[in-house]
Amino acid sequence: MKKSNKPKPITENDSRQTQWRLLLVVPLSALAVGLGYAVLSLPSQAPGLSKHVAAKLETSGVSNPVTAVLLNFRGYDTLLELGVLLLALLGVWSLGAAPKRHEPPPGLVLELLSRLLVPLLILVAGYLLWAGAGAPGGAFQAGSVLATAGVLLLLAGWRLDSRFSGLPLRLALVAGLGVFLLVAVVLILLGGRLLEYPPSFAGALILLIEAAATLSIGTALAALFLGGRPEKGAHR
Amino acid sequence: MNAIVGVSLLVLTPLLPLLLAFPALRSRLPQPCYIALLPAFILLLALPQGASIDLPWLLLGSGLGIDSGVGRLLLAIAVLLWMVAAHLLHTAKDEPADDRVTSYYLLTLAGNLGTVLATDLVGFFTFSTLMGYGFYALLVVGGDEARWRAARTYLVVLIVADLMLFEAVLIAAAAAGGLHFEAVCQVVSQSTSPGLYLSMVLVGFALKAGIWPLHFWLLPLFRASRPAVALLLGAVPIATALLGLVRWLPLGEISLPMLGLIIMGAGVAAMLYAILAGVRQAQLKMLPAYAAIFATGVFTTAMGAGLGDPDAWNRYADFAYLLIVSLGLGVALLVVSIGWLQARPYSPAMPEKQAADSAPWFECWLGAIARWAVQMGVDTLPRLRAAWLAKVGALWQAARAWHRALDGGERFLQRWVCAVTLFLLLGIVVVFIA
Amino acid sequence: MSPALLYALVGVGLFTLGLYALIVHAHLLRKILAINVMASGVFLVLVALAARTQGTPDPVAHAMVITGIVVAVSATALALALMLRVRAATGRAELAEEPLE
Amino acid sequence: MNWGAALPLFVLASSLLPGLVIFFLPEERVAIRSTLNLVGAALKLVLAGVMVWGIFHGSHFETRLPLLPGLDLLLRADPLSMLFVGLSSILWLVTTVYAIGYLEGSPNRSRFFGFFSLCVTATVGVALAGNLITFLLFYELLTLATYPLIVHRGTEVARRAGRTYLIYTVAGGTLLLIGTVWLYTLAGTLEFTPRGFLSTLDGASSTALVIIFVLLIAGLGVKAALIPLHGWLPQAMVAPAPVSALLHAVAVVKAGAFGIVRVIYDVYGIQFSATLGVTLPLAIVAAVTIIYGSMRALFQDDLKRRLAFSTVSQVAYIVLGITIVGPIAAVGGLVHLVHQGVMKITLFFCAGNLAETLGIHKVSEMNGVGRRMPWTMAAFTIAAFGMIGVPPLAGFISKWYLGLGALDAGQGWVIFILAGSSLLNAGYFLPILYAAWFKTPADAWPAERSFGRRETAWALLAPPLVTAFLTLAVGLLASAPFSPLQWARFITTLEYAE
Amino acid sequence: MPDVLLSIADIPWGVMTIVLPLAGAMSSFLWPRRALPLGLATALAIVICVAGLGWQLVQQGAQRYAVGGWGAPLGIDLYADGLSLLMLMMTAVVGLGISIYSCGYFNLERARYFWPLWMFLWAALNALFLSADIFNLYVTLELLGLAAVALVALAGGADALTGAMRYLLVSLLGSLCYLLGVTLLYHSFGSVDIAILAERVESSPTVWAAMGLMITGLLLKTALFPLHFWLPSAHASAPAPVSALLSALVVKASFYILLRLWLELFPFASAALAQLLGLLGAAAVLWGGLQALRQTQLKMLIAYSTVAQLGYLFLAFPLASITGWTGALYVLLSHAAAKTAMFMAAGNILYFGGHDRIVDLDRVVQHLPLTITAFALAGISIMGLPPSGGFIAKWLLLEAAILSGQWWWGIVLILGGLLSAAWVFKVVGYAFTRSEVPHEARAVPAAMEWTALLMAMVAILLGLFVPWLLALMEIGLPFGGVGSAG
Repeated sequence: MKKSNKPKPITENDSRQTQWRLLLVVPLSALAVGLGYAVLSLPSQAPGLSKHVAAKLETSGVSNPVTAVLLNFRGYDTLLELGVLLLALLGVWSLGAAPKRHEPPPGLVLELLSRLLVPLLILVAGYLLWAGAGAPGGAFQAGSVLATAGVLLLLAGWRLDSRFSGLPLRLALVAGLGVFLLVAVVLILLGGRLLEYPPSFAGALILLIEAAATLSIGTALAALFLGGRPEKGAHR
Repeated sequence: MNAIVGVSLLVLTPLLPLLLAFPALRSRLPQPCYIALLPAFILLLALPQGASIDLPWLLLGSGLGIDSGVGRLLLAIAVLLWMVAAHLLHTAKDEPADDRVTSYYLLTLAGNLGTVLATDLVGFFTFSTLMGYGFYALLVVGGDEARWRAARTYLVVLIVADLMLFEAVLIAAAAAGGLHFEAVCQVVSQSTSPGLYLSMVLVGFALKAGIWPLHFWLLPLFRASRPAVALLLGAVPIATALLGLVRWLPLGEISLPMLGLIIMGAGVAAMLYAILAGVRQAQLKMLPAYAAIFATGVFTTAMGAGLGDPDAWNRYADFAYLLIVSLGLGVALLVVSIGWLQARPYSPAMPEKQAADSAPWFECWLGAIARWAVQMGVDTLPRLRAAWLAKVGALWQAARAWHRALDGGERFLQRWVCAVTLFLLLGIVVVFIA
Repeated sequence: MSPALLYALVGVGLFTLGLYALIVHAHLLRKILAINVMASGVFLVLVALAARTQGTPDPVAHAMVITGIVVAVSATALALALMLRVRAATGRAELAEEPLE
Repeated sequence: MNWGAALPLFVLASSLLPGLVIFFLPEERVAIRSTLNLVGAALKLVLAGVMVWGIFHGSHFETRLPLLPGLDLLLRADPLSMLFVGLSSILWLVTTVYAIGYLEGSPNRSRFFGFFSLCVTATVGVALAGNLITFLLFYELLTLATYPLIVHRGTEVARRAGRTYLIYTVAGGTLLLIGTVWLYTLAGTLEFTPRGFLSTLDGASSTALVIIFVLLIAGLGVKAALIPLHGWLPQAMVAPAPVSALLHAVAVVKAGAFGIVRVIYDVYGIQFSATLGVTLPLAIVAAVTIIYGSMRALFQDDLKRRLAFSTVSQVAYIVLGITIVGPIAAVGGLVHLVHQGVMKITLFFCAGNLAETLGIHKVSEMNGVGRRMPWTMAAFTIAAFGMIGVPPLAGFISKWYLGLGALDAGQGWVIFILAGSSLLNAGYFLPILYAAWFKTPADAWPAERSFGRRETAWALLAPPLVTAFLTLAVGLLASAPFSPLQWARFITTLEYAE
Repeated sequence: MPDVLLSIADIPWGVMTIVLPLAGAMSSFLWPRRALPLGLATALAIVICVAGLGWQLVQQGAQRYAVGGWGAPLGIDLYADGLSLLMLMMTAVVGLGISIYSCGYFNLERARYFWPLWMFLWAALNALFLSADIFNLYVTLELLGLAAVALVALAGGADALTGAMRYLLVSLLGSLCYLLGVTLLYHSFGSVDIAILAERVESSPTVWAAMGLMITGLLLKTALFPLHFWLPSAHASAPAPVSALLSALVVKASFYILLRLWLELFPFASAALAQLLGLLGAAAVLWGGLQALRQTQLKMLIAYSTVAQLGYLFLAFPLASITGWTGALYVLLSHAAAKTAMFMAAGNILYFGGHDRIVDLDRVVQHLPLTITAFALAGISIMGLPPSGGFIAKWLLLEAAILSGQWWWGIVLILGGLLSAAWVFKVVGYAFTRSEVPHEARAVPAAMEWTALLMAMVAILLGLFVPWLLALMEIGLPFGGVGSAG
């Protein structure tokens, strides 16, 4: 493997690229025009699926159409997508331990603020999760809010206790996908199809799945923020 | 009963020598050379009325046979000669016969007897070839440079002659269904254009018999070979060749005056040459050679006459055989007597000069072929092939330009900007092509 | 021209701009950002065109966008982490322009 | 179970299975390996005999396995294929004995014998192939299985030879493939049928058919070492003697020649190819090859190279015999398929003996070797005379029928080709014999190994003697029933039966 | 609950092939110490499920499965026909082989991440091959891409990381283009279900744009020349099993989507486009072959041959006949097996001698007879010599080319075969050269050598069981027409 590690002088690099920029504008604009034309030539009336959704909404267990689509009609997508999230985290962890960053100990403001905000954020997350059934909101929104709490803690220098950084953390991460999958399989075993909720239970099941998902999403995003596998026992 | 005996004897006559030729098989026997002659001898004594056997499974359907008349005569002569030769071989003071000589002797013997007994072209051809190569070995074995040279000439003659005869046999077989002498002769005599066959046969056997002017190989051989071999030389190749002529040519059935004249002319010339050269010849030892040439000349004349005038031939046909016989006998006597006259031991060392000038034009001819072959064979094609191989085989080691091109291409592609630009262009093309 | 289409066109523009940036910038962080811009462009088109239905806008498109966003976020996170490692390994946050032989 | 359907498979398996087992045998298990080989070879011989007998009495042996929709993996025993099967199974047995003796104590023997058995399997497969795609399959398998044997020695020369071999054969196989597919798209079938299946096609595509013919023949000509595709053969002589003997003298080149016969007889049909006008050019190519190969052989001092070039020349006889359109010449060509194999394998065995026992590789080192190794040289002599075409040996019969057929078909020029080649054969064989028998031996051989009383190991001595005897026998008993000649007649009667 | 117990006939095997690897991924992530047994168990289970699905399809023909019971257009459908079945089987076989191989290959530290990632990738593949919904396909594509990238990066080191980075950017770009295409299609026809779209779609500027975007995006992911720039570095620098599954499976996934869309959604695609694809394929065959021939590193060589082999797949587009498609599919299958074997062999060689410089191969190869045998057998299939899957593929494509009168594609095919023959023998030749014992050598676990050999055998056997495979492929007539690919 012979490979030159020395970085090129930036100027030469740029000069090479300036030529390209000039060349690029033409095809790019052509592409833009083409795509724009394609968009404009769409029928003005969308043959969307809102009617179907509206028709099936009451049997879906939730009253918010987006949540219904997300967790019921196209729940399969969501399941896989939770997988994507977990996968990304796995990938980040597989790259190695989180880089050590030694920032100065956070000031008093951040200290207090975090102590104040975190519970509030968790509360908000809970509300969003609950509201998702009927109004805009849901697992993802809640999860991201939860994640911000986590990030805030991390910025404030908190680290997960080594007692929790092992299996418990992994459990929390897996929970969303796990519960989702479990429900799906159990439904199959009960003679239904994959993710075919019995209408009577649909609401409860969806809420259960969403709760687990929220937890996982929040943890995962926060863990991703670390940029690596959490090293053991760094606790303040 | 009688038939079985006859058949077995017939088969054994050539077969026994052939078997005995293997050293392992005769290691116990006292006098293999004589024992090998036994079946033929018995055949002569026991079967005055002759016998014949047909062997359809042998070769291309062959057979052996002997008639009461000429066949017996020839066989008798052959046996006689071979006995003498065997005697000479074993009593030769200068060159005691070692194992190999015996083997070659027996091989040649088998071939010779076979030719006498053969009833069809292929059989005759086979045995004569066996005889030829065996005799070559007999000539060469344990010899010196001069003998090798002479023998090599003989070998070339042999090969060429055999080739011609082979062609002749082919032509005959293509024309006639069977291969028996009678059938072939009939067909040839009836065919409109026997020229090719006749010429092939004539030239082929003339070569083998050393008929003037194709005698060039004869002299050096006589000069170089030991008495026993010289004796056989007269009997084996020459006599057999003449026999072949008689057997293969439709003599007495076809009339070709012109060819007959030519042949007669050749015969006469041969006789004259033999006389003159023989007289001029100082060496006593060479006399048999000229005698042989003379005799063949006589025979040729007769044959020419026969070709010219069939009836004459039919009348005097038997004399032809007599002639052959006498030739064999005469040469044999000459050789023996000379060998006896020459009190001084035979000196193998010959004057190199004579050996050299006896080197015939055949060798130059071979050389010419060889040079030509070198020209076309060794030079042109392999060079082409080598060039081609170089192209194909070493394409990647050799072609630097390709390397640079490929390198450049790959680097160009790996550069992100270019790559994605390509992607973009492709996308646009696809968008607008569709 | 309805606002939906306008937004959609803006989305297309974002997509193209992101592509342009992706091409011209060597630094990995910029490339990653460019990808994100492209992604936002696509989502914008997706969600904007959903408004063409009368009454409530098409919820399916919204769901798709949410899914897409999560995927994009995850991918971006992985990309950033990877970029850090590349920088640590090669000493620069750019892709080798020479072929790796 | 149905024996008719199973026998061809058994014939294949009798060499395939031992080969596969042998691959995994550790190097030092000589006994097991040898027994496996010999048992397999003997078994194959027996099975082949059974099939010959069966076919002669009109029973059919045919195995069909679906390969592609509309295309089967078809193994079928017809007289022509049995000619080749018989040849290769007999010679395999002999060569196995020889190889065991030859490679005694040399490394990588398991590999060698494994691939050796694979080669024979491929050869028999080529022989039994009932349609062109099956033929192609085994033909390529033969290429692959031969390559390791050529490079077996592992020297630089060997690798170069191997590369050359591959360049030629892979290219040839590719041409064959193109031709085959094209043919399939035209005819819709590839199954060998007596007197061909193309004559029924409309004449409109005759140019296409000619092109396909050229493709196929070129692909096969590589292995048959027709000029100018013969370049690999002399180089392949770096392989161990058994390889040169069985494969390059018999299996590989014969596979090519056999394929040409198949294409002309059972794909195109002799009459149809004659009407297409493709036979005469091919005959001329063969003639040129005959002469040229002999020419080159004249000037090789390396014994094996000389033999290799003589192979080039001799194998072309087969093609010549086929392309002289006529039943008699066909007999000559077909019978030469066997005869040349027997004679040439003898010669290679003897060459191997000389190399193994005395370290002789060059003709110029052979002076007087006849006294040191009389039996070996006797065998060599017989085979050499056979090659020259001296009666009553095998070569004579072939040449006889070739010549006769040429006259019969009114192509007299062939006679002169035959005569010339005989002359040249004599030109490059007789000096060897002369030197071996009559010249005085050099004081010391290059690298002599002593084998006690015997002139060499029995395993090395017996095979050439056997094959030399065969050379004599097939010539002498040519007219006996079940002789190769009779079998060839049998085949041609089928092909020319109108 | 009417019947709690399901009879074997109506177990949704297809769904299981998706659920199982996901479960396996999670469990092996939760208990990294038991990752290996968990992974192996899952692999076996998946194979069984695929077999079950195959049996189901043979019994009942092509199947459509409405997830959540809603059905298209509202819900997501899974669709299994012969094509997807073959892809699943290929994935199962290769996946099983790779799972066994990895047991010996990875140390504990790497294994604890390899297994969950690999299971995710497997799940993504199965989901992709079963999906009938273009948006769902997008999600699976992303899942696939991220898993693949993470696996490449698993090797560590500058090359692997750079390769992974480039790969990630490319795959994101590709899937974004694809997604934009999906968007346009959805908004012009109001569904993302392939079947429904196939009914509604008609030629319009929007559809063209969508097609262009999707095809280019997928081409980028399939690494068709000249968009292969990312592939060699990624595939060559990854760990051997990963390279194997990248070459064998991942690139094929995007090709599979392309094939589906081409066959079902874009029947009106102009012939010019088909010719263009064929042209690029031809270029890929030649370029990849040439590049492979002049590589000095074994894995790099194999990676370039992947580029070439992918080119073959696109030769089928201009031919556009059932025979042609079958041929392409056969290239796909046999290449999967053969290339897996090759990368495994290369992995063994690296593992044993610590390098894969081709010129120094002899000292290694001598001691790994099984490995080199595997390589040689795989090579036979790659260069398309009989008897092997590669040969059948070559045969079918050649036949299709001649039948359609476009013989020049046949010539490309032949040249490609010769090129690959050249490099295969260039490598194999070293197996026979004498050489001294290597200084540093590490014993290769038997499992690794044997799996390589077995995969190679699969590639060979593919050439002998054609009719059965073709019969499977004709379930649901993915290529339209009346079955028989004769």
